Amino acid sequence: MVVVAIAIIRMKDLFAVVMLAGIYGLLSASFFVAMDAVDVAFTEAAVGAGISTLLMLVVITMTGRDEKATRHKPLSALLIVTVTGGLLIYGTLDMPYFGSADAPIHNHISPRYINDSMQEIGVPNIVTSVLASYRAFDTFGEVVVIFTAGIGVLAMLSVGRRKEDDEEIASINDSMHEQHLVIRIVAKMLIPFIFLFALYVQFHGDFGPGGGFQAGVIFAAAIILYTMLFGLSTARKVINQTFIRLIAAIGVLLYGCVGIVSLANGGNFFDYNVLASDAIAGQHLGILLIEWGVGCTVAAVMIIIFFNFAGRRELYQHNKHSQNKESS
Amino acid sequence: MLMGLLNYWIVVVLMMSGLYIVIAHGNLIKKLVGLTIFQTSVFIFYISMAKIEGGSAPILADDITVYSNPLPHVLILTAIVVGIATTALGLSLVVRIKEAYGCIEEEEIQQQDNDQQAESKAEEVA
Amino acid sequence: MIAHLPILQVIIPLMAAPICLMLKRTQLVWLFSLLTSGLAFAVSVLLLQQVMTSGLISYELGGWQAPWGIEYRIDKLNAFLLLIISGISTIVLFAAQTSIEKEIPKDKHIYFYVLYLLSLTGMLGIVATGDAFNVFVFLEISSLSAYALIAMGKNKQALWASYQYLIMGTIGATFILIGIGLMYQMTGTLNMYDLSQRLPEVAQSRTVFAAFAFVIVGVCLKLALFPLHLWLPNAYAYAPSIVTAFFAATATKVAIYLLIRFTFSVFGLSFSFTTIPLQTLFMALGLIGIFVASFAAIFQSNIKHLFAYSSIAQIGYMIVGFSISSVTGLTATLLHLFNHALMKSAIFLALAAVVFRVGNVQLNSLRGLGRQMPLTMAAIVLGGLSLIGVPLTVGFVSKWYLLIALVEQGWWPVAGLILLGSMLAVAYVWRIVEVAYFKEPVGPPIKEAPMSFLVPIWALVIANIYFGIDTRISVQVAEAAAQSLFGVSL
Amino acid sequence: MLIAAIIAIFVAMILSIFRGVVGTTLYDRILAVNMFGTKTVLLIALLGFVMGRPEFLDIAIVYALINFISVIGVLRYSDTNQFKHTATDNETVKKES
Amino acid sequence: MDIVITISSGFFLLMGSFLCFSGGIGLLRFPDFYTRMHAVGVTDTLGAGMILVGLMILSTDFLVFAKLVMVLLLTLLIGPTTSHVLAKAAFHNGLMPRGLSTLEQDNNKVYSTSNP
Repeated sequence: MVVVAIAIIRMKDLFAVVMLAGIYGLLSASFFVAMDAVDVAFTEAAVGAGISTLLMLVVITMTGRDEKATRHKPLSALLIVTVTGGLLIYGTLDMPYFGSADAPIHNHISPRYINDSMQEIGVPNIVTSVLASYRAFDTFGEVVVIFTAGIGVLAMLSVGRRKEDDEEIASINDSMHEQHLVIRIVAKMLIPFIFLFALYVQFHGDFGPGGGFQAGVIFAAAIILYTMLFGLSTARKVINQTFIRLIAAIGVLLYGCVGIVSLANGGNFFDYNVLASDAIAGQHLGILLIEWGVGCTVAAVMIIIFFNFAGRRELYQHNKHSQNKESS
Repeated sequence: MLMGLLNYWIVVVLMMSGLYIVIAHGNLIKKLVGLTIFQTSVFIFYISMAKIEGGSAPILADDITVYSNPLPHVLILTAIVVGIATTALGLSLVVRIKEAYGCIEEEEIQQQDNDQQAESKAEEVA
Repeated sequence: MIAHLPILQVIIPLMAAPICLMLKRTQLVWLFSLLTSGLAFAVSVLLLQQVMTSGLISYELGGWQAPWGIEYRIDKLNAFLLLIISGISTIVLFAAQTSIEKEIPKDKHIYFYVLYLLSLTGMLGIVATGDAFNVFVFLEISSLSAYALIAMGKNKQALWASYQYLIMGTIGATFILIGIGLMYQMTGTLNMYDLSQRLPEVAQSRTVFAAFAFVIVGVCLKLALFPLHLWLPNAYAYAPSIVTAFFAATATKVAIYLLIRFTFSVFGLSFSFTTIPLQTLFMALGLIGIFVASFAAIFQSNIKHLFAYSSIAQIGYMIVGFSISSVTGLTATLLHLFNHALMKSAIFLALAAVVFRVGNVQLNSLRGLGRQMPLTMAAIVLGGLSLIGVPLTVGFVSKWYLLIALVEQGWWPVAGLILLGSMLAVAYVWRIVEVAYFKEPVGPPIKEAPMSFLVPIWALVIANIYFGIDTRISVQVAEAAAQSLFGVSL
Repeated sequence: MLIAAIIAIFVAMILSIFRGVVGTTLYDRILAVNMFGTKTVLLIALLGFVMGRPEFLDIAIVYALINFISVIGVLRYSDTNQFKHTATDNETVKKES
Repeated sequence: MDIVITISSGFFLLMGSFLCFSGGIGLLRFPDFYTRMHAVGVTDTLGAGMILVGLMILSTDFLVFAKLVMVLLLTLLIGPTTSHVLAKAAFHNGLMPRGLSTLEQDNNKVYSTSNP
């Protein structure tokens, strides 16, 4: 990993940098697996190696791929970095050793999660029970963060669609698709399978790695695949912007409403015990609902982000195209 | 001591290379890549804390007694989401900057801004 | 419902944001967000009342006990901050509709309100929570929406300012994350109260020192404390005016709150101020910040830039008060928090009105505006007087307390420097007065700002003067909050 | 046996990283990333068996999918003029050969 | 029965890892892009398949078996497809195989006329 990181520092070609960043994401995900953090690995693979690499690529096609050799401030930067790094290493000196079982973090709070969560919540995947019940509010915050990002991207990049563009873009796309025959067929076979798998991940989150967030990302990935191969305008016909915005909002609302209903039933916010007559059943219901909320929002926002980037890109291409025409 | 902390030290080196990219490089996209690396390294740091020798993934099963700590996993799940949100927003800013300034190098942008400020100052004098 | 006030405080604006997205007409969205913000304000008033009478409120989210679940912990300090934030937000929102009409394209108005509410949520969430990691999450909500809001400014510099802010802000947030990680490593808990109980056991270790350093540096990045302030002037100057008014009054306050919370409550007074030379360090940085920023302010030609630098200087005052680490010093800081929020939001709202009528805020386009927009310019001047610290304004009250605190400790030279710093404020405020009142107007005649601006501006200005004369309420609350902080940690 | 396979795959991963870093052409890098992805899938499947938690296979499936999608994405977006194989790239190839 | 399982799975795993390893070597050592791709494309698919089959023999649970089958199908489907697309894209964008680079000019001409 150090090698990759240093290679990224040295590399001038942005494209290569992005590819290496993708490798870095995969590497860290494998590391997470080795460290038993399966849920995290799941997410990191989908996000770090998948979505963010794709987004960066789209941007690079718009901005050009070479980094200019500019005057850096390597000395001052190096100084800052050394000081910070030195401080961190200094800080690690008194830390409990890696993997030792008597470190404070393994003895203060987490034993309760490990030992009692089965009785209190009844979900085998401890990560899910902590995520969705003990620290449900953090997860709510997380959903809101991703919602904010979606709105932010919309606010910055959304373009009004103009009719006359469509034809031209469609023709560009058609010429491109001639070459993509094989992938298109393979993708057509794969996409239903991906949807199915996303649903599986959504519902299986209680028992194994997975959950709303991961399912949302996978679902969005399938749509993105479709968009890449069949063109943005086709994909937009299937899922239009207003609709997807609505879904994102509904996800957040669904999550919040679970909390509000529990308020109304006399418990605290996000107290699932009061949702059903039986505490365990209530927990199950609560977790199921909020996972759906997370899934909806994440999938919707990822699609929004991708659509807007791709839309900008087409606009950009179109402008360039017409400029070329004018100049020639 | 060496073996016990080596893992953390490597993570520190990774974090710092990420931070170095952010501070030292002028290309906006590369800065964002650096930011991603910085954040990912912090995630690795958290996850390393959670590991217990001989532990297993925190999914309850009958024949396993030692589990790794699930709490850092939860925190990092949240943090990853935050990370991708930041990256997406940052990239959309880069796109807009490219459209407005025509370039994505820190220095050129600074240059253009300074020019403009000088112009407005000159107008004021006149 | 009274028992659920702490969570309602955050959840009301949060839930309102996605609902806004579903409403069709922007008029409706505006009314709705105004209503939401007003509700949040009402809740915060009730909360403050409750805290003042019955003391600390703890609310366990999800019904899980504190170190296992997330806890909302409202004491006097948070309640005070909640009141400031939601109050300012409500007043600013009054003027929002008119102001953004000219500055933001029509089809993005809805996004503006959604992001505004989310940003409000983030700040309220940071202040209300009692869980270290939850702070990080809500910090990111507020900063992400802040980046997007700033980027909505009409100049292209807004984009660049926002990008710089994004990089700095994310580095800051990641530093805080590292700090929280190190603390968690040593104590095994994330709850702030629990942390404060468990940290003293391991206070001597180098890890805790590093954790402290990272949290402080991270917060200071957000705070725009002197050497780390570079992102702030541009971000404030190029954001839509209404956003500037909101952020100048609240965003840095939240960061100050975090600083106070972490040093006083989490790490504890004895650790923060005896183990580490924090006092001298912050005192020095605060003073340098006051002078550098004030000087920079004098030479700005864009008035928004000018007041942004003045904000950095005011942060310097707060840090000086904070670094005294006595009850009076902290009271001064808290008072200045409140007062600065009042005056800066008044000034920036007035500037928003100027932008609405004139189109920009370059110093020379303000020529003769004192006669054309008398009420607006009068508000700016009164706000400026308050910044200087003229008696009968709020600025005087907080500076007075700051001086008392310094004299109590016998630090005469510092007190002198503070007075000198106020003189610099005179210089930059005078430049505006000179241009606005003693130069002949140029260009076409300009009308006074519409009522939707004047009402909130003058509400703020009157509050400025009222709290400058009748100091009982604000001083009482600030003192109580400061005392409770020292009570906890001593 | 599983351990031996893990080591072999690990070595192959390292080799592909080197190819990714050295690169020379764009497509070499894409190839390296692709191979790296497949190797990761195998590695995770094997790790799951070694640790006795075969639930990990879910992750392997996701990796395979993501790998596919990202390679398609790369190719789709490298098809624009910006990524036409440039003259300088060809020169380096010539030099090498 | 046990011994049969162990031996057969061991065989598959070893073969698979050998193939992967040689693929890695090929990726690093071969002279140009197309040969490298050949090395990776061929060994990867077969090697991955072999390792997965080896694991399948080891698996006891039906669900695990099913998932392995799924992974196998995916790799079989995806591996060749990506290789195909990659090669096509590389060629389409003007990267010449080694040895053909001298004919570059001609080839480009032919290419541009045959493909509008």
